[in-house]
Amino acid sequence: MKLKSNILVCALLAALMLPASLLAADATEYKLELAKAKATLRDAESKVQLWSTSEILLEDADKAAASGDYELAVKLATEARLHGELAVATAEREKKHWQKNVPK
Amino acid sequence: MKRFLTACFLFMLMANVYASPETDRLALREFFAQRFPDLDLNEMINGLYAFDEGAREQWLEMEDFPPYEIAIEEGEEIFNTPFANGKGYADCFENGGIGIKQNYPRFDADSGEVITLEYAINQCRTDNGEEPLPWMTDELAAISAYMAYTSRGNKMSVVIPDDPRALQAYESGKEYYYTRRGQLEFACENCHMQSAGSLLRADRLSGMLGQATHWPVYRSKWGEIGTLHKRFRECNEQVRAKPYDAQSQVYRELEYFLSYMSNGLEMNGPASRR
Amino acid sequence: MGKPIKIKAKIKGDIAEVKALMPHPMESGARVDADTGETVPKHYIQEVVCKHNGNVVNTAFWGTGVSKDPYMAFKFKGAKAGDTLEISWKDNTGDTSVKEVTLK
Amino acid sequence: MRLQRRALIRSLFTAAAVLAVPRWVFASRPDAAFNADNSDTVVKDLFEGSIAESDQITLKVPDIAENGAVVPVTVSTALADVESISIMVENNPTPLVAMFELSPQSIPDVSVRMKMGESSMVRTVVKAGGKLYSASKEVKVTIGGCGG
Repeated sequence: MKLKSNILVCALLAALMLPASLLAADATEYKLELAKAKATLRDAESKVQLWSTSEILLEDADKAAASGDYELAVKLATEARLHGELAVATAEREKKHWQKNVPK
Repeated sequence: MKRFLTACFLFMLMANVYASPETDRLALREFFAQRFPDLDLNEMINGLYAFDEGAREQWLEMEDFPPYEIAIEEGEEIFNTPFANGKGYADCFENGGIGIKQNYPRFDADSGEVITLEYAINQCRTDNGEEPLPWMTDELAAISAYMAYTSRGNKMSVVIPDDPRALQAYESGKEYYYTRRGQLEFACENCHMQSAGSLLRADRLSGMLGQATHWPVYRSKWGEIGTLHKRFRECNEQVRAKPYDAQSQVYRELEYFLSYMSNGLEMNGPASRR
Repeated sequence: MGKPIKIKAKIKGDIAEVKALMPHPMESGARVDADTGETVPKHYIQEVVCKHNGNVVNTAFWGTGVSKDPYMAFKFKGAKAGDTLEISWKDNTGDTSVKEVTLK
Repeated sequence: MRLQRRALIRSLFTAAAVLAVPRWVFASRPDAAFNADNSDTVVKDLFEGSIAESDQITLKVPDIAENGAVVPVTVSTALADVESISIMVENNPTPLVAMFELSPQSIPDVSVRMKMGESSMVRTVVKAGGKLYSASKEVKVTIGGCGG
């Protein structure tokens, strides 16, 4: 089940990336990427793991989008999303391991 | 029998996950006793100066006439200036607010909140119809500095009452301390336990024990006096984790845990640091 | 009027050992305010005069290289309990502060 | 009472005004030396004649400064008839940090806390009995970050 959904996501991503690599990024693509980035960052925040370096990327992305540079805007939003994903991964790993460093 | 075994199993599981705060504290002292066999653990209230002779000498020169004395004086004046309703800070605290910092943070059973000294100072203001002071102001740090000064020499004695909410707050603070975070993935523990006393670039790292006894601090780097939560924010920023607001629940619970770990050590605030 | 000077003085034999702390920003004129992005103008103590019973024993001229909230220590002979010690400063804006204490 | 207070305030102001212009050796603060951007100019501005290295001067500064914003420095000397003690940080934008003019009643033993932008030689020049002596020492300044 999990595998299947992963494949589905991959396929979806590939489908999205194919046209993106052929055509220049546009507002729709930026909005999509921005929404994903925001969601992962919120997830990281709820796990007490937000980085100090992530939100500023979205501010910069917004500025780039406002000036019409959607390519840069998408790139920045993607970077923010990756920040969020790494932070969430840290949260999940640390949940399991933090106790190991407590002196007993 | 089956039920008994289940209960035993559950108990063991619980005991494993939730070591009591006192067990934690003793284990921590043992950790540092083994790490630094030649060090008097009571010296750890002086942070990095417990480990670094050259830095210690400069620090002692600062302590000769430390800049925080200005804050103590200002704090005393504010502390003794009555509110508009005629009451004062002394009316809000046990023993008139003198020599009590060792009891903070404390757990408030009514609200279920961890109350730090700075939090209590602002509660006192709002209870008496005054505006609360912004958490990061010199003024608040100055009042805290004065109250810390009157508590010097007392032994840290933070209480975690037999209340699951209090224990939960302590556990949250503990988890925060030991959890890696930020873009650089450092836990408080990485610097202040594993690497305590060592150099991180050019900085000698303080140990966790005694980290809560000496606040507020005049930090030369800041050029002013600041609270423990200001330092928390700085630590977070150094590992590129988004800092929380001073006196946020996360930081209050962290302070609760950190202070309990310093129980039994002498209060020595305010202090000067590099 | 500048903030009050804090003085600690003790007598050993006939020698007075004096320490003074002077709350002052000591802005060098090179620091940039992180909030406004503007350079903070020079604001620093230029002269400190120390008098024992009205006689100048030590005059300090300072540049911008003296630390914030300056500390100064000095010693002089011929002191006894009941003598007065006066320390004053003047900064580059013309602001001053004066403090007199009685030696004990 | 009110009059007394006013008189007191006035006398304080007068005192401040008088104090503002100390007259010991210099008529006023040697501003040019304080504005000079290298220590050679500072020395040229302040002193005439040759300067001798002296082991009679104790220049107490840390080998490694904890924080360049606050570096404690103490200069004391066994030399007799000390008239002035100057302290310079060679690599600071304006090297002259402080100059203390001492009356004969003073004991040549002064301390101050100073700023250092980077590692540098710290130099002191003592004027005693009309002659000039100096001592220097290197202080390393590291970039502060994670102390506490």
